Amino acid sequence: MAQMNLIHALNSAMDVMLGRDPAVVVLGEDIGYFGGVFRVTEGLQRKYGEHRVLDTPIAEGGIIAAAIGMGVNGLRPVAEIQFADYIYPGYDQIVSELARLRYRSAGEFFAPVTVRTPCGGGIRGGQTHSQSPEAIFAHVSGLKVVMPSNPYDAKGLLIASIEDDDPVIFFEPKRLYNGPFDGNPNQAAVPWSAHPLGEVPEGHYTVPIGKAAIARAGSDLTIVTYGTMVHVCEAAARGLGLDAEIVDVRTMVPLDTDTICASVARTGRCVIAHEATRFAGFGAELAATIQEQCFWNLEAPILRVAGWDTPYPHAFEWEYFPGQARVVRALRTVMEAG
Amino acid sequence: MAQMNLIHALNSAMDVMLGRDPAVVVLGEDIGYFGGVFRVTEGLQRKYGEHRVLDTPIAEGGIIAAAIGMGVNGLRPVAEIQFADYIYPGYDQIVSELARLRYRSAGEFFAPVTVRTPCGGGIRGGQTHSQSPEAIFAHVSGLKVVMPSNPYDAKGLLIASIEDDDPVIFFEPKRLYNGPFDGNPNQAAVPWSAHPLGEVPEGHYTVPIGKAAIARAGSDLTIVTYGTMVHVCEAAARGLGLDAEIVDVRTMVPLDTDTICASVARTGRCVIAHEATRFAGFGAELAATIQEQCFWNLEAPILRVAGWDTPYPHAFEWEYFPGQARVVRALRTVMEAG
Amino acid sequence: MPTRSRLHVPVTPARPGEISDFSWLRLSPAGAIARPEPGARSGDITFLADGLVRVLDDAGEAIGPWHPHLEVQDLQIGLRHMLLTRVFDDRMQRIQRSGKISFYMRSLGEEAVSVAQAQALRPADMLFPSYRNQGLQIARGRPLVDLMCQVLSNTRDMCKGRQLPVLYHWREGNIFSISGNLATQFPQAVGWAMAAAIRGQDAVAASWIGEGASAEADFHHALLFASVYRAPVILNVVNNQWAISTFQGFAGGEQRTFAARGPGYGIAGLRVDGNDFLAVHAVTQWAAERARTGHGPTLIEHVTYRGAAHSTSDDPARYRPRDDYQHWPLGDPVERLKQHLIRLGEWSEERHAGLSAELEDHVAASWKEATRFGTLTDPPRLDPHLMFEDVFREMPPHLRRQDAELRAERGQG
Amino acid sequence: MPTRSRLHVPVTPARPGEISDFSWLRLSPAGAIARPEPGARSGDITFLADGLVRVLDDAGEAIGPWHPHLEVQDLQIGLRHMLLTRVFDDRMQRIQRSGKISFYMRSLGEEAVSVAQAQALRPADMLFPSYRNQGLQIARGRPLVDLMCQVLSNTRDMCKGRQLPVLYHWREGNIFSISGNLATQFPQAVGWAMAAAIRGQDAVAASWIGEGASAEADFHHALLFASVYRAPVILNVVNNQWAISTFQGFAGGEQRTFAARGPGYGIAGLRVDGNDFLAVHAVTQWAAERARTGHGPTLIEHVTYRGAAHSTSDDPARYRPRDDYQHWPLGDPVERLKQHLIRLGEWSEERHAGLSAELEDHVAASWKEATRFGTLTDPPRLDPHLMFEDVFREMPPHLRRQDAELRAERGQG
Ligand SMILES: Cc1ncc(C[n+]2csc(CCOP(=O)(O)OP(=O)(O)O)c2C)c(N)n1
Ligand SMILES: Cc1ncc(C[n+]2csc(CCOP(=O)(O)OP(=O)(O)O)c2C)c(N)n1
Ligand SMILES: [Mg+2]
Ligand SMILES: [Mg+2]
Repeated sequence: MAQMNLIHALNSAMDVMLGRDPAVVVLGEDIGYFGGVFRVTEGLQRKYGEHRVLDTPIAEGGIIAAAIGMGVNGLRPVAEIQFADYIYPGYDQIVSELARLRYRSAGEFFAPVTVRTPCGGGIRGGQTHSQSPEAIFAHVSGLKVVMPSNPYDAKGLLIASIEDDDPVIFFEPKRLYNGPFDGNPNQAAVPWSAHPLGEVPEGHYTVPIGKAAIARAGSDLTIVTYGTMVHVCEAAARGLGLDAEIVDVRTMVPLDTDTICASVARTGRCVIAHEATRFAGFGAELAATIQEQCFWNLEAPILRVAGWDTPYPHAFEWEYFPGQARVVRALRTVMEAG
Repeated sequence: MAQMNLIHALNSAMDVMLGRDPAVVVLGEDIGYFGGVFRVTEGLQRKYGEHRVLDTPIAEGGIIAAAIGMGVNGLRPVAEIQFADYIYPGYDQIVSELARLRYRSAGEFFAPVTVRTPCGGGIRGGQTHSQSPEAIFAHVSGLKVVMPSNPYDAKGLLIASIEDDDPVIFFEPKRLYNGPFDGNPNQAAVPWSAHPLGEVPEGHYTVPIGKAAIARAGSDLTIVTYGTMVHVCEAAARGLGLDAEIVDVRTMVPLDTDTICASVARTGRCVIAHEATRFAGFGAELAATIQEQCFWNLEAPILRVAGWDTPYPHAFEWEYFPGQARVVRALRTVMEAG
Repeated sequence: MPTRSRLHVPVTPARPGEISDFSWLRLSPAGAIARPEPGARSGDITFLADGLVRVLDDAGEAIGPWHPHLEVQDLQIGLRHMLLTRVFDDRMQRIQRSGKISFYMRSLGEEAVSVAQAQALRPADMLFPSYRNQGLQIARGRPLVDLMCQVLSNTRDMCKGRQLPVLYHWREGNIFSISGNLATQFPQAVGWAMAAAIRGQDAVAASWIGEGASAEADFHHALLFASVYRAPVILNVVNNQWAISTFQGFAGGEQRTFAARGPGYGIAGLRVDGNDFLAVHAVTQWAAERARTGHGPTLIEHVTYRGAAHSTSDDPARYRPRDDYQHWPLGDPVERLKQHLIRLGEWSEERHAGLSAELEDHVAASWKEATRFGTLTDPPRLDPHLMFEDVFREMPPHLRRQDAELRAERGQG
Repeated sequence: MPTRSRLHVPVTPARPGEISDFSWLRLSPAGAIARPEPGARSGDITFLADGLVRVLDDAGEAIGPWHPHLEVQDLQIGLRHMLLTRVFDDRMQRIQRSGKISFYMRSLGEEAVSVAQAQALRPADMLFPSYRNQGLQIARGRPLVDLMCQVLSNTRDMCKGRQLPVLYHWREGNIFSISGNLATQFPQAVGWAMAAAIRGQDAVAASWIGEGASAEADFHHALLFASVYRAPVILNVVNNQWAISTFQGFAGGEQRTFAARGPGYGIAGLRVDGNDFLAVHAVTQWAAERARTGHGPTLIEHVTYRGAAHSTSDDPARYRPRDDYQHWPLGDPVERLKQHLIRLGEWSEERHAGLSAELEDHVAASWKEATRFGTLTDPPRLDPHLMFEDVFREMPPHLRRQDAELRAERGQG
């Protein structure tokens, strides 16, 4: 066991897999010699060479396409998109090709590509360094979609993703890279070493794709969330003195509806929270599914807490971000209803 | 008034606007000399010339980008993407640019682009000529998203879209081009001339963006749907002898939640239907919003009827398509619940 | 001197009712273009992008430095495969008219591109085709029945009913799955080739794209990545002059050849008479040797003509002169190879007629065999529940639920 | 002869701790490249894509056919604008360190590109810049206070707090809004130019992209559409050798110049010494005349060097020799124009020092003025409810609801 922040945990996952499996290659913009703009691939090229850890042209569409071709030829590429906000030029290759190749070739061809990309706000990145586009991938049949909320899960899920023969879009909430951010920018930063899930095994292990985690057991209501918002919601519920059950979704596809709905069926109340814009966001799928499966147990409408339906503005970061205040209002409303 | 099918109605909308406003230009693949693969732009180049109606290279990203630049320089471009399945190469320009230009420039620049594209299945087009990707546009702040279900609305909404200073993604359910398809492929095709909404004024008129329509008033339950599914749902409810209220959403963004929720609050039961894949589809947003706003009126869980979460398969078109049988099962379940 | 620019609109030389015009087409005589070493620096061989490599002259004689000196038997096999492609296409077209299949796309006039290239490459070389490369399948020996079952979406369809007709794949034959989305396979081929270089495989990748589709971003991605990593790949632009209704000028062919894009990216670019079996074979061999010896990618523009409609959904009489193909200056690839073989004394009109008849029979017999496994209208039919497989390697819970729902809907639940 | 290819990885000439090496850089002497007529056929002037247009020689003399013979006053204004850009950049960089702004990007060493080009174009010409073209704003007379207020996201921010620092726009100045997404503006500029041609406007568009960003699909879209419709546009690749940590070889610059992409698409491509004010001015004038007279687009590669870090978030010492810029063979654009003016007898070290001091004062005074409208840390602050405006022309109901929610959250409801 070692203390790792999210960056180290992700780096360790790739290090372990590059070491174990000669088919694993890592590619992306600035990820080789430089080690990535967030240093997630630091040291990997030095250790595994320029043919295993490749700097690429600035062409996200080309990166995904090349990774698909490599995957078809037996490699297991891990492609980094520098910011999730820049994944759109690769969207066609992801949606039309990566997601559909196994299907259209009846299983004869597939490309086991993992696409890693930092998402989310809270770093003063403005509208093009803060987006959370998970919903537009979750809607695409054939993709697995993952977002960890802590170093332990991050490493285990990334190894599971790399080993998975299906394509995985792996979102990294960048505001969590260095510590479990609770939504309050004015509070001193907390390091991962102060968090139990900052304890990470050095070697190989996996966290299964398709399983949600109970981040906190509780009985007053269920909060269904993922990524940075896990920590924001924990702090908000704590502040209210609520015994909330917090379900960390971890993988949007396949979605662990059993765990989620079992919790809501028990508590009868539910708040859903994510950083992404609200309208047609992933929270909509969660709410739609939960109301369908838990209708007779629900004592109050399910509320969604999310980013506003605007681009992510530079100057109003903390008015935009769905921080504790917004979560608290929803929790109160749901607890008071009925 | 004239009898028009959906193709004629759309053609007439562009004809009217090209005639009224010299800033309107139409561009896309095969749309000029040839008149488009579905003949929606037939005759327009002959009438308005090669500088108003432009054939383009096969590059959806380039088409959208060029349209944005034209829009910034005072034109009002109507860009056709030959099939919605091919819109993804233009997704970055739509999401990162078209949707955000007004916002990031604080209103100083904008591009009043309308993107027309045929969507939906039912024409044996297989997985790359049948998709319904409206959800991935509805989630993007800054885009208006429209899908008509009949010739009258199509013309009025397309004129409204072209006149709108905001970007509009305009989906055309291609299975409706020639007639109001009820989901039964074995039944003789019905022409639009047999439908009241096949009566279309020849000149200029608009149908407002942001307003849903009550396609059929009723009191047993509310069916919220759009596009081809409006007709499938009507037939299914009729077959069951249900007095269903059918809300034709018409514009996904901005969404007319008032009309939708007023109906559900009254009927207490709701089924949502669309052709797109179910998971994280637009139906999720509808269900999430309706359960939130109508919770205390609901007598049964809201059910979604949709395409399966697979690519659209060529050989199994009618097992894939959410036809009357699937709608009927949902209607029954919702009516029997509680 | 005008002080205002005016939007230029590419010129389409002849529309319906007009007389065909190919005077704009830049040709070189057979044998006129030099053949550099396959290892030549791309900067030193830019002339290849503007000329037109041709081996067969108008009399059917093979001449010049690109003459590949193939065995007669190989030429006869090439002729057979081109003719089989054509007979197969014609039959499928007729069958589509009859309603037994939903859609078809012919490669009339472009048979040399696929057949000669497949012959010039090795079986381990990986092919990333477009939808108009059925000749690759045929030249690599794919049983016609397999292709027909795909076109039928029947119980032996390699795609399990999931793809439109003609979007084949063949794993054992090293032919990649065809996408309905244009151009996407081009940079994937480059990625495959990069992996081959990383893994030290002695194989090259080849891909094909229409001149119309070369406008897509993926064309650029392919050239760029191939150039940067010097990938062992052959990138083919099949310039058949038309993209559905749109003339190649709209893809940028009016100002410069498509082959010239190559040198722009620092890779070899080469323009070849795509209806000349020998020339296509020769340049492919050259490009393959270039790739195999570590000298990187080649972009080949095949100058040819789409003799038929775009697909069975298309009617070219709406946008080009009905007899346009008859005026195409580069002739018919089957006819030209046939004349060459006759000139060599290795073929005759009688043998040709015999071969045609044999292939017609073969296609007819294959069709009979294929329809035993079902057609659009007749059983047996694929199990619709196959629809839920292969979305993922293992079916996740939500698809199992939907599968069950469909069973209920179909009264099987 | 190897029988297997090996993945080639572009070479970065010098890494930290190594000695700078620019021996690979292909230069032409000043005055060496011919100047064709601006209406020349693109196919006849491909030499422009491989050479390097230079006017100022090592001694500061202006020579050769591209000598633009500018008025002395224009040269002095050019020098002033370049120097102002630099002084502004330096000040903003220091201020970022102090925490008053969140982020900044300098253009050190690349000032000639923006300033000379803005000067060579007309006010009605529309500019589509990248984030390293602040010189365009300055040369077009934008008050520094406006730029500073944007960088501060304060109450006079032209972007109303919505954009990262340096992503300016200026409608009245005909300078387009800058996107955080690389390359997207390039084909938009072409669309703008197409509209200008459609509307018969006597204006051209110009756009700038980094050599790294030229790898994006939009670069290809821009070249293609510009070529097909012969759009009146000037497409500039600013090759400053680096894209964050990545050397230009990874964008394809190892095999061929970026200018050479132009001729590949049948458009004029021209490579210029980007640190030579006179050369940049001359080629821009040439390209503008070409565009205005209906001869279509030009791709210009500006060979320059990114003297500073990529941004305030970057530390180039991690990936290149600390003193790399000192070894750059094309020198410093400010210094070179200054020497030229001194040689003409129209400038002196004293006047230069005086100008520097004046500009420092101007920048300091502007900063003082700008901060009156608020900083990151000090009021006044923009109203956060501006966040909901301009998503659409009119605020739709769901945004009005969210606006109200935010008011409630902030205790204003
Ligand atoms: C991304 C995308 N855009 C548009 C289409 C529709 N489409 C199918 S084939 C075609 C024309 C392609 O022409 P070309 O590339 O020249 O190939 P050819 O048909 O001539 O072989 C078009 C526009 C598509 N399949 N994919
Ligand atoms: C689509 C996209 N991908 C990646 C980035 C991240 N990024 C910002 S600047 C940059 C380097 C650009 O280098 P270059 O184009 O050479 O311009 P320079 O910074 O040298 O002026 C990168 C990779 C981005 N902003 N947008
Ligand atoms: Mg073609
Ligand atoms: Mg650069």
